[in-house]
Amino acid sequence: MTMIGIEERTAIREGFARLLADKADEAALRRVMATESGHDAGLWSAIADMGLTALLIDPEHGGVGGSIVDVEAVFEEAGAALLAGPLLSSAVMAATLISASSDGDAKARLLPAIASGQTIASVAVTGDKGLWTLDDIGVSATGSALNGAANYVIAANVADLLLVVAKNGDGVAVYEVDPGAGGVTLEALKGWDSTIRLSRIVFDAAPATRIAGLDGAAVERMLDVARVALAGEQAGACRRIFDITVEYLRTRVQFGRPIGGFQAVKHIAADLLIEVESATSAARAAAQALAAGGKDAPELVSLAAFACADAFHEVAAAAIQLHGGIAFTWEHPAHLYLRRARVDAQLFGASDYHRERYVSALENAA
Amino acid sequence: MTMIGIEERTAIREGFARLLADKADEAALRRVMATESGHDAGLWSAIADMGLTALLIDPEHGGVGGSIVDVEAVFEEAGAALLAGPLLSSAVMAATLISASSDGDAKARLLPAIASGQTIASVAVTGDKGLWTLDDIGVSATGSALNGAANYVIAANVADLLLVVAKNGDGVAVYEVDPGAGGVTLEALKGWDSTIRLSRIVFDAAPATRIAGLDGAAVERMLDVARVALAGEQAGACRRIFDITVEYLRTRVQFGRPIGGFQAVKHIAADLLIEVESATSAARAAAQALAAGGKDAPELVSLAAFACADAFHEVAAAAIQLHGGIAFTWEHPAHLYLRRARVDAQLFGASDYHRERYVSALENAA
Amino acid sequence: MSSTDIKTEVEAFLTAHWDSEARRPREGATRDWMQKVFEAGWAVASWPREWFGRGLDKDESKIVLSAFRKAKAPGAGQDRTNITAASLMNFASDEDFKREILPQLLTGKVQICLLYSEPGAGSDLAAIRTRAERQGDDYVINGQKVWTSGARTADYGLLLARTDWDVPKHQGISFLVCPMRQPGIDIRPINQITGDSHFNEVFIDNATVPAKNRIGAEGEGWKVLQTALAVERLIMGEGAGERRQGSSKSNVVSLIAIAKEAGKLQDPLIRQKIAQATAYRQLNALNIARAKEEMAQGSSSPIMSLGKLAMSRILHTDAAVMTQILGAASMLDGEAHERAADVNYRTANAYMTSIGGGTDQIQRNIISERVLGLPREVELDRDVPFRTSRAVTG
Amino acid sequence: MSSTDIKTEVEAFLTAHWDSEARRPREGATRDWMQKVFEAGWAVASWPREWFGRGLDKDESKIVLSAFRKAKAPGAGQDRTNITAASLMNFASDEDFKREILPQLLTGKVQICLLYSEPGAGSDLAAIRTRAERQGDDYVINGQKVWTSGARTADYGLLLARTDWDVPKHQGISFLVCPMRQPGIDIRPINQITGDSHFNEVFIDNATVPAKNRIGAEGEGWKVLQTALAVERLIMGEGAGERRQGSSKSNVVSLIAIAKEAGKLQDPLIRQKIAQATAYRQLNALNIARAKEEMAQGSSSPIMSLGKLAMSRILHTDAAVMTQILGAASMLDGEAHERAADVNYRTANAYMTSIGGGTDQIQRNIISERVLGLPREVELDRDVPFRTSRAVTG
Repeated sequence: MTMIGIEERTAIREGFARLLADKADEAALRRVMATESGHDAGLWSAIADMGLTALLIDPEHGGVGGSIVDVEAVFEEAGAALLAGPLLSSAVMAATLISASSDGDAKARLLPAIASGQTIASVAVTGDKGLWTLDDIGVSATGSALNGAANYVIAANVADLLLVVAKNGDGVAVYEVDPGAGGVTLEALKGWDSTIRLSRIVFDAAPATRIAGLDGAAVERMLDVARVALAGEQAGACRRIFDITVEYLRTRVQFGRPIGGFQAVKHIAADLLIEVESATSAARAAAQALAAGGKDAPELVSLAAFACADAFHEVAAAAIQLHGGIAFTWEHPAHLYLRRARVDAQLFGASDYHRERYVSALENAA
Repeated sequence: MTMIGIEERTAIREGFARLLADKADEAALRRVMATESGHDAGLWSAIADMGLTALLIDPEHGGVGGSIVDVEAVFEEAGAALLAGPLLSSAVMAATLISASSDGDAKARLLPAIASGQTIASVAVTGDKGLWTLDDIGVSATGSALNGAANYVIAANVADLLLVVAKNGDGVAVYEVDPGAGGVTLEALKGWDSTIRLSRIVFDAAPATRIAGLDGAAVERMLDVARVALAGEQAGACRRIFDITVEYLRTRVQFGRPIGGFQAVKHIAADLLIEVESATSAARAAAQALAAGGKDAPELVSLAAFACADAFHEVAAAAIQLHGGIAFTWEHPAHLYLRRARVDAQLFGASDYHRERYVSALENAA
Repeated sequence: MSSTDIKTEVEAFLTAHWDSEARRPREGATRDWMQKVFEAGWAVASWPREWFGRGLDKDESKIVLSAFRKAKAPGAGQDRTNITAASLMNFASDEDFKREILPQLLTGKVQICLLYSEPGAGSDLAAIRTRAERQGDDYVINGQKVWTSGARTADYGLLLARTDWDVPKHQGISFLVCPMRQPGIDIRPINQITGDSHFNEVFIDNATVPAKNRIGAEGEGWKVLQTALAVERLIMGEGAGERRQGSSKSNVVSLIAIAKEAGKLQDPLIRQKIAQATAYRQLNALNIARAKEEMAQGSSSPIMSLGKLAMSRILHTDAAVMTQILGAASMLDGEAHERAADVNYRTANAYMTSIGGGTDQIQRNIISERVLGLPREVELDRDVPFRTSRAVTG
Repeated sequence: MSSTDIKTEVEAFLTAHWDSEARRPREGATRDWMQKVFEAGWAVASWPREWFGRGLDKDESKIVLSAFRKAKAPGAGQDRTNITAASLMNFASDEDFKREILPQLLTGKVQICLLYSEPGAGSDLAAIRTRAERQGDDYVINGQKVWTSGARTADYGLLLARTDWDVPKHQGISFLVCPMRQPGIDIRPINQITGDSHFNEVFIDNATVPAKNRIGAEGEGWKVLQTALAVERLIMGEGAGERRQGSSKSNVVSLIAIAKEAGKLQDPLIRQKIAQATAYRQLNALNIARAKEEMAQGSSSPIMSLGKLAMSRILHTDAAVMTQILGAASMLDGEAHERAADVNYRTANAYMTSIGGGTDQIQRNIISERVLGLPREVELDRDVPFRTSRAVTG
């Protein structure tokens, strides 16, 4: 559970929102989109200074001892602003994985620099199918050498440290890899959404150090944390593009009145509001359940995963339609939300997969 | 192909429409619904007098040598009026099956009376799963005795003649059974839609006569004919309840204007019109393809099966919503269409099955 | 009297007369208990002592309510929750009538039905055409009401009737408490598509209502109704979680169990649909829980307005998925086919939520206007004298 | 001249100058052929001889058209299909202008773009605020147009501009043929979300249009436009089958092939979605085929109005199903990821159909009003002088 109180969490969130409004508005985002790295180092420093890279790391290792509840709140703001960069991969995925290890040395060596933002870490999980399941791991470990390929690795292009999930005999283990080492080849993948940068990484007898105490279950738990952070991102993004759209409906006049006065448009907006509110509720409930370690956590994480993905996609797609021609132009932000929604809908498993997993969880609970 | 010309078909259809308006209006339908048999013998005679029971039977056996194209047209009218009774089971299913046999004796003995309407025949196909596939046949033949059960048999309660599809060694064969014979027990099934009567029939060493030359393929061809007739029924019913609804939208005044002037309502109606027109097109195209024996027949029959079922159900369900409270009353006809839509959506296989079959047909064509 | 004193007194009252373990009065029936609560002034603690209350302020009233809730005892807090009584208290002008009827209402001795909707006034409730004409000390009522539940057992009907036809529709309506047991009132059950007859048509032919039974001034009936409805929405919102959960006991279906029973739980298509249907329900529950939390922290929550529309989708989706699971068996009905009969009922009954009490379309209007602040629907007849509006002229 | 004579003459003309096997002129380029067709009067056979035609009646015109179609030769039938030319012929008043421009239009020597939409006048096209002010023999134009394709290569723009601000919006618009190559016209490409730039913004700053270039009377521009659009809809309807099929060559995707390639053709969920997406497309094709058959038999068909709305669903559904098939690969883009790039493009480009040329919402208005006869949308500004309407006052 978190060491951060409700009021403190609100303060962190509001501070982050101000930071984003100040340094990561749409113009800044478009500048980052145009860079090769997709990463704003100045913004990253500011984020780290706020302690947001340290949320999931315990105080012993330079962190603030927060929980996924805090992360979810922060990611609602990140989503609203379509924040680019390595926050999810480094501060959530890598921090969760290393923190879960029994490897005191690795923790002492790696966590403080991740907490301070000095080290940017990235986690390679899935193989070329992009399923993010233990069945779809494309890297194998032999002794301290890795071979194979990991795909769709988030923000690996700016990472100082790679954590690689690899098959190891019958099981799964996690390895620390220097992205600059020999035998590691990064291919930056061109994506439709340039606010998230993905890479495919090929390992050819790449030197690696195993991090002790991390097995398949630990990887799955890390993925669930990542899913809830992503759900928060989706809920926040979904709400922001909805708000932008409703504001447009209130002000755009056609046929002598705001187009939000036309009943068909009003009704679409009312239906979308249910999706927006449901996404927020689902993301937060999943965070609470995961933090509490309750038996309902698998159910609520799966629910949040597909409900938030679907809601964000539906709202972002409808936003373009409701704006009409103006949103068909590159300069309008609506398509940026649709792009992100399409990527987010695939990360860590698509909705059909999560619906299936949700039913399994319901079965287990029945 | 049909021996009936376009103009003649139009005349038949229009004559049938007049007959239905005269003798099978809503009040008459409600009277039939309240009877034990669900069958109006007087109406049946009139239908037979028009030659509609003879459509699919060749002139040699007292029929008029029409085709499924004619049947589809007739069933659009039948569907619009929610016609109750054995037209589908006797004049379509039984007539198709016997006509396809190589059994000259059976044809000479049975077809003329089916053509004249004197004999009402019913076809027992599916087992208790209600799948209408050759995997789901619940009756087995040993010599000339049948054992097992057939389910969801249409209008068997008024049938003078049963045709029973049964497993016969490795294959499938069709048997002629007297419903009054020993070893035949009919259980009338209570249904939500009392305009269609279904029975479960148990055979306990029931005496049966095999009709020569009918195998599994013949049964499947008969089912495709029945599906297209049903698609016509759905298309016709869908259009009628849509027309009733649009008329209500034009005349029902709330807030000082016809409710059809409210944009959200208008837009629902516009979307439904696509479904109505698509259902008509699909049913007719399937009939044409089946009559022509073209390679695209399996594809178009499957398409019509799910497109018409879904369209009818969607339009009937929306009709209640668009009418509001009045359609929540028993006295309003809207729920009768929803009831029929729910039954029609299951007969001869549900939409998921037909979508699957449609993709298989597309694969074969690819 | 201090807060502590109130707490002591109400707790002593509860301890003396209510068995909170068994959830029943220590002596007598529930109606005796209600009488005791009423006489002690706890039923409407915020009302003045001369009007059956205790004259408590808001915070003090909360103390009373908490104590009753803790003991799981009914009867307190009716100053808010008994909307009929509150409307009478706040808007009725005749003292004698109030003194006569309020005790009966607050002790649950009389039953009330709603005479609101008419064949021509459904979504557009203000278009009612039932007329109330003043004759001496009475109103003479003529017209037809529909969708009245409990009409047969009700002592009174809350009646919306038109007293002025020459002003716009919202301004000519009066709100009357109409005695139901009189010759001019003919009640006929409505046959629903579910097979039930929960509702009635009420034909009113020269029935009379004493003028003193009017709540609010003549022509002010619409305003009185809106006030009552606003309170009702607030209360419904606050209680939605519990109420839904309560009523959902019989309402919630385990699609998993039905699929298992039908041998289709391993069908991947069915599993996807079960997931989506269950998700709609669970998301709505999570929304309501979050809204209650937000309201407990003092902020208002827009989410409460979404519940009815969301429930409509939940119920229709449940029925659709159950139908798909049952397959051909969904064609059946009756006692011998329990699952089929259940899904048929649900299929039809879902319209009770998507049509009754404001259609989904009206709900979407409300949400988009009140929550999202989008412009109101254009109302062509808003400022037209009712007599000349299309509701009358057709 | 008898029908037989016409047939003989046109067939002789075609045989002499057109190679129907190779589908090209026997001599010269297509533009030479178009010139020949024009000079022979076949381009606009129903127009009078003094106006470049042959003065044929409807049936005779059909003979010409059939012969051209049979030979697969272009250029005939422009009296209906060249809407710009037809509008000019029917509504332009200046003879000199018509004599100057019509031959160029009918021989394809000039290109035309449409200066209709504006930032403030999209769905509500009649709310345009580009102003045309008469100064001597010219109009001086100021304003901004958007969504103009082909602006850079066009010789003329068909311009909707407001000439009178003191009448309701539909009554103050004039329709002008605006020369595009002049200093006051600044063309800037619009960057689309697809990555394309098919459209332009056109900024007009004191550009001039000779008054003789006006089509229809001053203030009658809206009527001229409506006539042109009605013809366009009719022609589009008639040709929808072919055109769709034609353009769909590049448009239609084989979801089956993509699923097979992705190794997901056996996934039952994917199969269901492929079925539904393919069905939408096939049903639309069947609808159009049926409508054409009905129209060939002389009855009008409402179905043609549905095609654009149906196509919008088809395109969005195709993109969604393709995305699902591709899975994680749908996150990619660029030449190295051809399938992903294709589905991304389709995802964005589908809005071209659901927004462009009248949004789905506008299409549903049209269908419900024109086909189903439901009441028109309430138009608050219909009878208000444009100057005082919200389009101007905000």
